[in-house]
Amino acid sequence: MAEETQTSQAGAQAAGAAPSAAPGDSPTVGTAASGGPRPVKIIGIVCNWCSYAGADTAGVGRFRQPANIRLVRVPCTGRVDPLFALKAFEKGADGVLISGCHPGDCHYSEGNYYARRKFELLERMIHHLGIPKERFQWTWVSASEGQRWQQVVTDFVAGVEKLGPRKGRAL
Amino acid sequence: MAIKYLSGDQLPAFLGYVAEKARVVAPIKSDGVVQFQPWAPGKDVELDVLLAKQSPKAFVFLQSETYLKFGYRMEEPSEVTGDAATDGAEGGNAATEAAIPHETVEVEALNEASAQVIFGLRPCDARGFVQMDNVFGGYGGFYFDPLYNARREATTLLAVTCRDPRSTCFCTAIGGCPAGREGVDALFTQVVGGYTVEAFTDKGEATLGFSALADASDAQAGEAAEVKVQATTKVDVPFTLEGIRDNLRANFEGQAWHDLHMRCISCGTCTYVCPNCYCFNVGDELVECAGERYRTWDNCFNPLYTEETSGHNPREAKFSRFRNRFSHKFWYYPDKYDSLLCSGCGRCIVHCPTRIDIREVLRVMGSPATVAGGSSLAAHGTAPAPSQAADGEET
Amino acid sequence: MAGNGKTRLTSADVVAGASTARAGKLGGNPYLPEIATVIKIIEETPNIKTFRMRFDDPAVRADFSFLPGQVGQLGIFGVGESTFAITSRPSEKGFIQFSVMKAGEVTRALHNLSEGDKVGIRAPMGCGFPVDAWKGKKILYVMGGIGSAALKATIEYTLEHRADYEGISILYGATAPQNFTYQYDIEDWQKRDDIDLVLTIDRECDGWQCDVGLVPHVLERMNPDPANTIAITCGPPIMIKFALMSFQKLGFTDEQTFTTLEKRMKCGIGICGRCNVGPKYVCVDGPVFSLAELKELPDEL
Amino acid sequence: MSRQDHIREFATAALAAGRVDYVIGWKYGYNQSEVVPAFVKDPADVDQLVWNPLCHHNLVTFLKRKMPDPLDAKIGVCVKGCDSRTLVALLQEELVDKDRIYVIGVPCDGVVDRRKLEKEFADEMIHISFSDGKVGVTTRNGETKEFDKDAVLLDVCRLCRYPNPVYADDTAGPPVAEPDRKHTAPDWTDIAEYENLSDDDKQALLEQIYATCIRCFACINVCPVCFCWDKCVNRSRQPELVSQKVGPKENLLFQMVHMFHVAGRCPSCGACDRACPVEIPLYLLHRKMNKELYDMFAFEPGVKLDEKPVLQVFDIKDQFGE
Repeated sequence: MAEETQTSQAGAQAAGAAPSAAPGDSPTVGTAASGGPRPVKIIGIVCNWCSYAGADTAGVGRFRQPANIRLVRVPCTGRVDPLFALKAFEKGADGVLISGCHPGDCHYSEGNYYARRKFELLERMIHHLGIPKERFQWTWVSASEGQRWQQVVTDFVAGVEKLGPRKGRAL
Repeated sequence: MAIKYLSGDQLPAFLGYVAEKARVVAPIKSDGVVQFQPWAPGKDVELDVLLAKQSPKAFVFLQSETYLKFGYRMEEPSEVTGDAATDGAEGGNAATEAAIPHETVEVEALNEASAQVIFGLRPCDARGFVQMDNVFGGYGGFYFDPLYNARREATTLLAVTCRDPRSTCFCTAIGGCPAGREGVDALFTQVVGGYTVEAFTDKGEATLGFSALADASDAQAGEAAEVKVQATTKVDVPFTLEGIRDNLRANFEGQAWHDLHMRCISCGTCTYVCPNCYCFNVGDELVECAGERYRTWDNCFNPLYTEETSGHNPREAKFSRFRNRFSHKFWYYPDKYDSLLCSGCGRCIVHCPTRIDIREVLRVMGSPATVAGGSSLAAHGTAPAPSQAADGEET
Repeated sequence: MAGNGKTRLTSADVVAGASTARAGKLGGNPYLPEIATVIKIIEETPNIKTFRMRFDDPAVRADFSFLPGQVGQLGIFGVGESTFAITSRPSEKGFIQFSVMKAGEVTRALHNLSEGDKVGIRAPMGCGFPVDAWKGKKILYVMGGIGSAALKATIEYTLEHRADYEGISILYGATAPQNFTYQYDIEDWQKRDDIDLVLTIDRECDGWQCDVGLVPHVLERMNPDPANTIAITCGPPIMIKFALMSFQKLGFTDEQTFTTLEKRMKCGIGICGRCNVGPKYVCVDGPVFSLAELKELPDEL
Repeated sequence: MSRQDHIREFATAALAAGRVDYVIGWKYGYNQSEVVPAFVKDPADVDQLVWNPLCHHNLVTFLKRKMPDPLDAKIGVCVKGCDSRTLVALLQEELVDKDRIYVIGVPCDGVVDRRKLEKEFADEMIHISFSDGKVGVTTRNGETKEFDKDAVLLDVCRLCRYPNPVYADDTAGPPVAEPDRKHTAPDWTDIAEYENLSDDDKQALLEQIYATCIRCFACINVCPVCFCWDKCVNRSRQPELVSQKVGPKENLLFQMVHMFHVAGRCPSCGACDRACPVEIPLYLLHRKMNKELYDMFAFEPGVKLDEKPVLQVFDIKDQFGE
């Protein structure tokens, strides 16, 4: 029960993060200015120990990356409920990126081993709901891989931008 | 008012005529499922299937409805000064208040309703609205619900007589009839070649300006009368509701509730297909500085319906939620409004995932206290009544 | 009860855009809260705060009145509403006050409010205590923990009209000394000689001068005379249950004994359905019930 | 001795011996075209119990937490092949106390889809009978029609791989012929049509389907493996993950919560499809989920007692995400 509550609370953060990325929130790299389509909104769900730190490394290293992504920090990818990604889509995110420690490097030993099974199923189900594969990605980025983070985000955002903002449909 | 006649092939034209002034809602079949839907020219109205899956209540009492919109914004200090000045020293710290910009909220109440005509509902559906009118209508000193009533007043109900009631129909037991007039603005009755039409209210009359409506012949009027009689005799009344209120009260702690609820899965299907059930929930949503307050249907089978913040739940046990629905319809509501909260459509029987039969429940629990036993009641964790508690203290 | 009245309203009777606080019960939109500003926050105990609010609309502020024992819906736009007893004095104009224990979603958000913040209030709701019918009687308040909030307005009212009542006794229990609400009032009450005040805590503790013991036990030790007395109790459900038993033991009749109930509520106006105890809605038929009335109801508290 | 006789015999014995407080089986509802769950407490009432191709209810539902009355009842329960898999899924996670249940397994030849029959008539069906692979239907006004049973079976039954209960204390009669599971992969053709749609068409279809959902919770409450039905996150206000508002997006999210909750436990028994009062094709989601789980792990939920649901364990050698 207690565990369930915890799960839900961080979910609210994830949920809350999605709508906060409102149109015109901040200028974004690589998208059309006024008159064009609105910039895409992407939710990144990252684990505290690796990918969040990796994003930090990228920032400290001043690696240029698109600003369309809003990060939600979770303790571990094992804590990520598939609902977080679905909720983000429901609330209008154009893409969802999940990232954590490489297998074997989990701060809690095995969280990401559980997670990758969930994510694989999630990915397949999201596609089943008619959301193109390009809009959902999960990967591993370690704390030292600032450059890899830059690459992942840049590629992912480029993929989503190619599709443009989602039109309001089921989920 | 004279009985009119509408030939069957003129029905779409008639609906088209009505649709010029109002949205028309009618039972329409899609993917094999008949539901009330907004009608548009070209859509066939399905009247052969007796009852649409759900009653049309959702078009008056929306399943979810936003009724407040609000927005927060920062108020400039200068404005506060003016405002605070009029209050004098009452606030205590008007001066400090004035110096700091702070958040203020603006609230707008929404209440939209536009004219609509519901065609093809059955007299039991129409009666459901009458029973809900009591609850939402400020009746007998209760509060007046502006949302429901605005829409209700803008709605005209054109009912169709049930030619061929189902075995699950029991409207006559509740005091209704397959050609009932209660809540009906105009009644259509299927006869050879078309429909006879009778308006009972001004609202009903107002929809009948259609040029192809003729006066019904005596033969047509006679046929319609015969259809009504036939239909009424077809409705089985397998139980009596005499003294139902007292009997439910006497049987409140009856063991039979435990037997009857067993196959209930505590979903809300029966309440959501019901033309009478009206309970709702309220929720708030806020995105950044703007949000809304809305209400949605809720039902007494929802385990969280009565759960309090402390975790205490007066109806924690499934059987007590089950008992509440029937007690509400045949005891609690009648206590307040002198009428039953059921119109006998039988939808709850047909759509219940386990086909729980409200007639069986009424037969058992509505009969004089033959089944009061309550032996296993203590096992279900409700607090004993004060009188029993006093006994308990002595032992 | 209300079922036999034949008043039927239509939308034409409703004042557009007005709340019930502004337009009166039947003429207003009962779902539209009046906006109010928090003007004072008093920290009563570690998890109870009292909020004093001023309606933003001067007309509402001037006209607002309520009966002791009535409740109101206090809410934050974007979070939700909950029902609380009004704890200000009915005679005090210009503000309305609620005491809130931190427990769930809404109360947690309320506890995060600061002075100057905006809230929405729908009040008053429900029936108050029949204080007029009690004139000339002795009043005995038995309360525990946050239950004091539900009786606060009534205590204040009877103290204000002290001459109308033969006697006033208050038995107030809390788990520990720091958990008494309204400590500033308690000090006043202790000074007055026209109130019998008994304070009790559950377990002994250093520096505690008053009684020790659970409220129902202390009540039985007090052994109040039921003659010409009205007993009113409010507190945690378990305390109410045993206090009611004690009243019976002491010879109080069901008609002499009153309590005020709490239920999960949404609409607060007798429509949404969830706060029923049998045929009665706590929000409109209550929250005040005599024990005689309660015994008429099914046991679903 | 018919399977029905076996069921009655086992029920009588279990009740008489005090092994159970009640036995859950099937009985006729308000007419002979409907079968409903039966709760038999008295050996004298076992004659109510029936077994025929209308017995679609998955009775394992009534073993879920907060469903039994009294809560600690000892329960006898009849299970078909698919039902037994949901029971095994619950047992794998110890969500049902094995010592408190007595399981009567009923080998199953397939259950007819009453809704398919219903759509053949404008009138109401009041009697359905079975003989030699035929289904005879009589309506209230006396119309009769006969159907081939195979033509009106539930779609999930046509694709069934476990017609015999995988877990039972006693079995009602001899097992039915089983498909050769070792050599044939599961058949997922029922969702192929949907899967072949374009992304846009999928979204459009889902939007249309989920606009009709009324959030009655029948799918969740009837689901035997959705065991926290009474504290559902779909209803949680604190925090509010799923909006209480009703709309296609919200409703689809609502359903996805259900789906992911039962991933690895759901054997696609189809109870949710049958319970849905507005006939939403939920199989599009749960069958897909099972297809992908099979593809990923060659895993079929609820088959082996000593297995754990596949998302609750891991293998270091998993190849995902490389």
